[in-house]
Amino acid sequence: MELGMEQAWLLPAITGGTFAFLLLFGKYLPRGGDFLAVGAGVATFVVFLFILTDLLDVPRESLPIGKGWDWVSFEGLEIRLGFEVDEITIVMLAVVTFVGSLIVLYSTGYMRGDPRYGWFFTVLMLFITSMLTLVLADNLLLLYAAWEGVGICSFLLIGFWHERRSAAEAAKKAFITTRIGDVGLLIGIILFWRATGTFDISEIIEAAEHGEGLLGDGTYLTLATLLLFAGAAGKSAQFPLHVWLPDAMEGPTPVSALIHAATMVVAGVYLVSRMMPVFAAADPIALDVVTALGFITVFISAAIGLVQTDIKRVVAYSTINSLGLMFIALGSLSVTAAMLYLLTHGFFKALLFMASGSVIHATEEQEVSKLGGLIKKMPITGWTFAIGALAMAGLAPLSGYWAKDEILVALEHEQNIILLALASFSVFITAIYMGRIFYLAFLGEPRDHHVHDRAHESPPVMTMPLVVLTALTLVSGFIVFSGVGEALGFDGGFGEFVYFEEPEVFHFDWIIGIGSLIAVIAGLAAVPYFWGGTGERAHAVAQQFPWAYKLVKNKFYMDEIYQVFLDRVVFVLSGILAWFDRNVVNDTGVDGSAMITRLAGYRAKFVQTGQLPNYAFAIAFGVIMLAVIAFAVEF
Amino acid sequence: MTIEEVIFYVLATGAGLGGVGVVLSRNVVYSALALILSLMSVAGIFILLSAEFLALVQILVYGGAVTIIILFAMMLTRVRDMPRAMNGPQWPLAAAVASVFMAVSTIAAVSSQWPGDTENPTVIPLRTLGDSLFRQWSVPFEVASLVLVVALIGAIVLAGREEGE
Amino acid sequence: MIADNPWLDALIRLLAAVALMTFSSLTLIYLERKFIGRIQMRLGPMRVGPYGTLQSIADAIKLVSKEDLRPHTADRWVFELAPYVVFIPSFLTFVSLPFTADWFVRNFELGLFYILAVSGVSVVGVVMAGWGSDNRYALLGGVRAAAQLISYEVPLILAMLGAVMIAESMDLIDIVNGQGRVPYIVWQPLGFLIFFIAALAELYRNPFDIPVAETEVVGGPFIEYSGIRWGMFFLAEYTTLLILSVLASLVFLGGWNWPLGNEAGIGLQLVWIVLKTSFMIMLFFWARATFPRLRIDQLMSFSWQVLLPLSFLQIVINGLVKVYNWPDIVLLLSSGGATALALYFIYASVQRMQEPYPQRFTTVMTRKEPVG
Amino acid sequence: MIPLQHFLVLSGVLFSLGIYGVLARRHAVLILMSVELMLQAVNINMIAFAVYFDPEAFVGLIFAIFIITIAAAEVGLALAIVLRIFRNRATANVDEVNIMKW
Repeated sequence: MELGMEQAWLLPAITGGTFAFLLLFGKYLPRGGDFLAVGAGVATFVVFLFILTDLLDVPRESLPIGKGWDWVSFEGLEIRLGFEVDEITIVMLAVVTFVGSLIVLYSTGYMRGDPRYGWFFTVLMLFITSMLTLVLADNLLLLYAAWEGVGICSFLLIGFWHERRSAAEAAKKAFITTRIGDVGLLIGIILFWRATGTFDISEIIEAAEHGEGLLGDGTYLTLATLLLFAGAAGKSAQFPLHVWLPDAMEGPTPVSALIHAATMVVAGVYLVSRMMPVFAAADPIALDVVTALGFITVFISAAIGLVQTDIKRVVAYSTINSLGLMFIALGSLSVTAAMLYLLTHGFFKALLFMASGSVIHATEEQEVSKLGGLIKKMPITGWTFAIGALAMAGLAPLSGYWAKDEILVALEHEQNIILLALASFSVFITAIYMGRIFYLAFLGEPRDHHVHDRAHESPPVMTMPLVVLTALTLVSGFIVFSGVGEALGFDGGFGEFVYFEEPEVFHFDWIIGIGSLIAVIAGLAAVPYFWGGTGERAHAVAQQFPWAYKLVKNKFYMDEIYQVFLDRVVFVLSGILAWFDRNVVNDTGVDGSAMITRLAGYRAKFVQTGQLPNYAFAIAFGVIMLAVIAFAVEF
Repeated sequence: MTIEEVIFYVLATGAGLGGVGVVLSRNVVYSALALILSLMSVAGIFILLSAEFLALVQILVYGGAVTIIILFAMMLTRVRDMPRAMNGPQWPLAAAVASVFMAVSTIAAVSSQWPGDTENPTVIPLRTLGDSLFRQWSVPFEVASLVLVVALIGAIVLAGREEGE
Repeated sequence: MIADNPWLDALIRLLAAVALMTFSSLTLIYLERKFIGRIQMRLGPMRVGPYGTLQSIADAIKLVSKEDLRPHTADRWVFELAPYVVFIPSFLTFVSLPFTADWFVRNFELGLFYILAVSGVSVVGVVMAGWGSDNRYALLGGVRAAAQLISYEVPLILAMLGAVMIAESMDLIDIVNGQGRVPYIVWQPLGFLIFFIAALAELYRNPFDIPVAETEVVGGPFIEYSGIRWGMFFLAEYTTLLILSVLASLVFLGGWNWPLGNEAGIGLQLVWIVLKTSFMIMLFFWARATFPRLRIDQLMSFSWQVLLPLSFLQIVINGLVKVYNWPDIVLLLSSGGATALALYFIYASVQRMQEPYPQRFTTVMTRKEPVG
Repeated sequence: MIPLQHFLVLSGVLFSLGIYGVLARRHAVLILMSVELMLQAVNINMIAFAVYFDPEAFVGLIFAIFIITIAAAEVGLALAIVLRIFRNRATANVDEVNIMKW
């Protein structure tokens, strides 16, 4: 059998099988069967490579290629279950299989000694299975199922240390918050199904482009599209549903790296990219909403990131920041920029998380106020973190620079100078807080000698993935150049590989490129100025604008607003519903019908004499009456 | 009246009288003996229907085994000591129902238009019957044997004495 | 065809059968007494006729002339019908029993099955006799007899079935013709052994005379009978003995054939059948004179736990041989091996019987309990 | 030969007697015996129809064999139940065993 795109179903099958095996027999295996999980990860990556080579041989017009089976088939409802591969899928697959494998490997070091070691890998396998299914699904229903699958895995893994109350709370928060978006997604899917009678993505896109049936109605289409986006926003932590992601850092760091940086949170980006033709066909307001929410998210997260002191949380806010950027790109119809950022972000953000995980693993401390000067103790971790942070900040020629550049160019194409300026400013802030966190954690004087003495370099199984990801962070941005792409076997640069409507040949825009580079360097330069020494200049700024500092420090009071909303609105409404349920549905409806049944039984029980002859007589009488009736009818 | 008809009427009388004895006799053991009479007469009826094999099975199973077990059960349940009232209070109803059924079935049997020759039965050779039983009906046959085994084990478990009895 | 008229023909055959039955029973009674007497170093009957040959006739006359007593609490109909219910099936089995290739009343395709089925009905008569007599010993004997007969009928039939499988027929003449040179006892020694044991039990002969044991139930179901009714039971018993012996010689010993040629004339056929039947009868007499009586639980467990599995084994082996066309020697080896096994079982259980009571009985008897 | 109707009428008579016995009798063993009567009636019908109308497949004949088999199993099991009931409640009269009553 030629291993190629038609065998894409193998990917979830491998990990799914491993999951089932680990679930059933994991506890009988040595080391909880982690070697199986690593093997499955590597196997998926190998299969991915085959699929990639196959894809390169196929002309773009014949994509996507896949395979489907009948899932549900009866009169009026035919659902096909299928997997298919196209360019966007390939980018996602690259991130999921490659970063996934590395993180599974990294976890064998990070999670060592945990009492639920084997269970961790079991759920990890389930997650990768769901994620691969999500990415490969050719219809919205399967996608939705996988979407919920990654959601439940996220819940399980955030709450992995559920003995800790905060972890359990965070898991619940993540699950419920994303569910709010998911409900929107489900309604959106149902709306599309109602309009087209199919769940198939390509058919829906075609119907939307040609305005067939109900989709010809602009309002209907826009509403459905926005509901889809609600799901994407929930999963990808866009304002106002971003509140769960920082709390999700309660999970083990590999989980944060895999799920809450590289893969699951970009599912929203993937979904919007996938459905881009639909967004384009809908009212422009849909894209405007995407852009606007992207900007709000970027600024809120950047501002909060400036004042956070937990190393993982800062990285988490930077993730929200990056996701906002991707949605800004999508709002400008630039799938290329979004997917390029997604790819490079997958590498450097996983790198950042794993590096901070390495720090936490070594020091058992997350607060930067107790860290500092770690670079001498943990050189590999330190340098890889530095490169990741610089890539995140967007320093040329690291991968983040090129990706961010693509987004800015896309905004420029939109001819929106204000947005361009805002985006450039966000680049500046990003550079500041990324620089700050690296500066506070790794440079300067150790603040807590106790922690400092404990610090040591992590084992090779953890640093090796860091080095690999660092290398990719350094070079992966270059695939925007046509030459690099062709050297790798692609038709050209990234823009000629993944695009919406028209292939984009990369050309460097000097004004934007130099401008953003200046913003980055300025931001980085500001870091030692404000936080050098004991950081008194930063304090001074904070005291100068106390209200602003308080607002940012408290994350714009989002959680509190939600709490008030819950208390004042949701609980009151549910109280009313509960009263209705208890008194009307239960007491009258359920208990009432039971009462009627009981009364009827009480009255009817006298028929039961317990006398066998009576029962026999009833049977015989009935049968003979039937015989008599049949006889009478016959003659 | 042919010789077969004479034999039929004799056997039918035996079967009928036996049946009447089973249901009307005031002595339980007479009932059982009447049952044997009826069963043996029915075996004769089977022979008239040229089903000799079934007739012999009937004699072997019922004459040799079933009725003996019934007699056994009577002796073990001390049938002689039981109250004289053999019939329950609903016997008039039972009689009515039985008569209605008898009338219906008789009228139906006599007045129906049967879809074939009702005068001449075909003799089915024993070898054909055996072939059919062990080829075409082999699975039901095995199932029946399984049922028999399970029923007998169940009977042993039920009737066997428990500890302390 | 003996006579041209079929009815007359049938009548003559039936009468011949009745005559044979009566005569053979009387002879057998005399022979048994003589035989057992010899085994026990006695002379046996000597007074009536030369060497006591007329003893049976004298006994028959005595029985007929005796008063026909009936206990007044006995159930009249059941009591009086019981001898017939025992006697008639024995008589009916004669109908399909061939003595030579030509001498029989009626030969059926299902002859063997017919004999086994009909002879089973006589149990009812025994139970009727036991119950109708309104006597505790009689009832106990009747129940014992019923249990014993039902239990041993199964291995009896299964042992016959082994031979039927080899002959591929239930027609007794076919079965005899099937053993032209080699009688089935060579291929089915186990079947023969099981048949013999089960037949002993069917006949209430030692070691299976539990239902009629004088020392336990004082004659069992027949305790209250006298005169001609008792004679009918007696007649039926010896008829059954004859039938089972003939059956054994037909099914296992080659009937009227002999190893050096199966085209014997009627005279030679008669000689052979009489010789073989006499041999079987002698075996039954011998068993009666030799074995001690078993306990009822030993009797039941021997049937269900030893004979039944062995006969099933026999049938399975026969089926395998038939279906896969294995050589006949397999039959001999397997059946012979199983026979040896069965004989060892019997030997071992006899040995065990001679041991003192098992521990569980003695502990119950010697258990010390604090008094008061 | 004998017409089919003869057998059918005989079967009907036996079945009616069985019905009467099942409904009227009190003792469980007697009820069982009546059930046997009904089974005999069914068997007569089965065989009669098989030999008159269905000589190629003779399903009725096969069924009669199975009915006899199952009837034997039924008798064994039912009598065991009767014995158990008698041992527990000292009666085998079905109208005295009414513990299933409300």
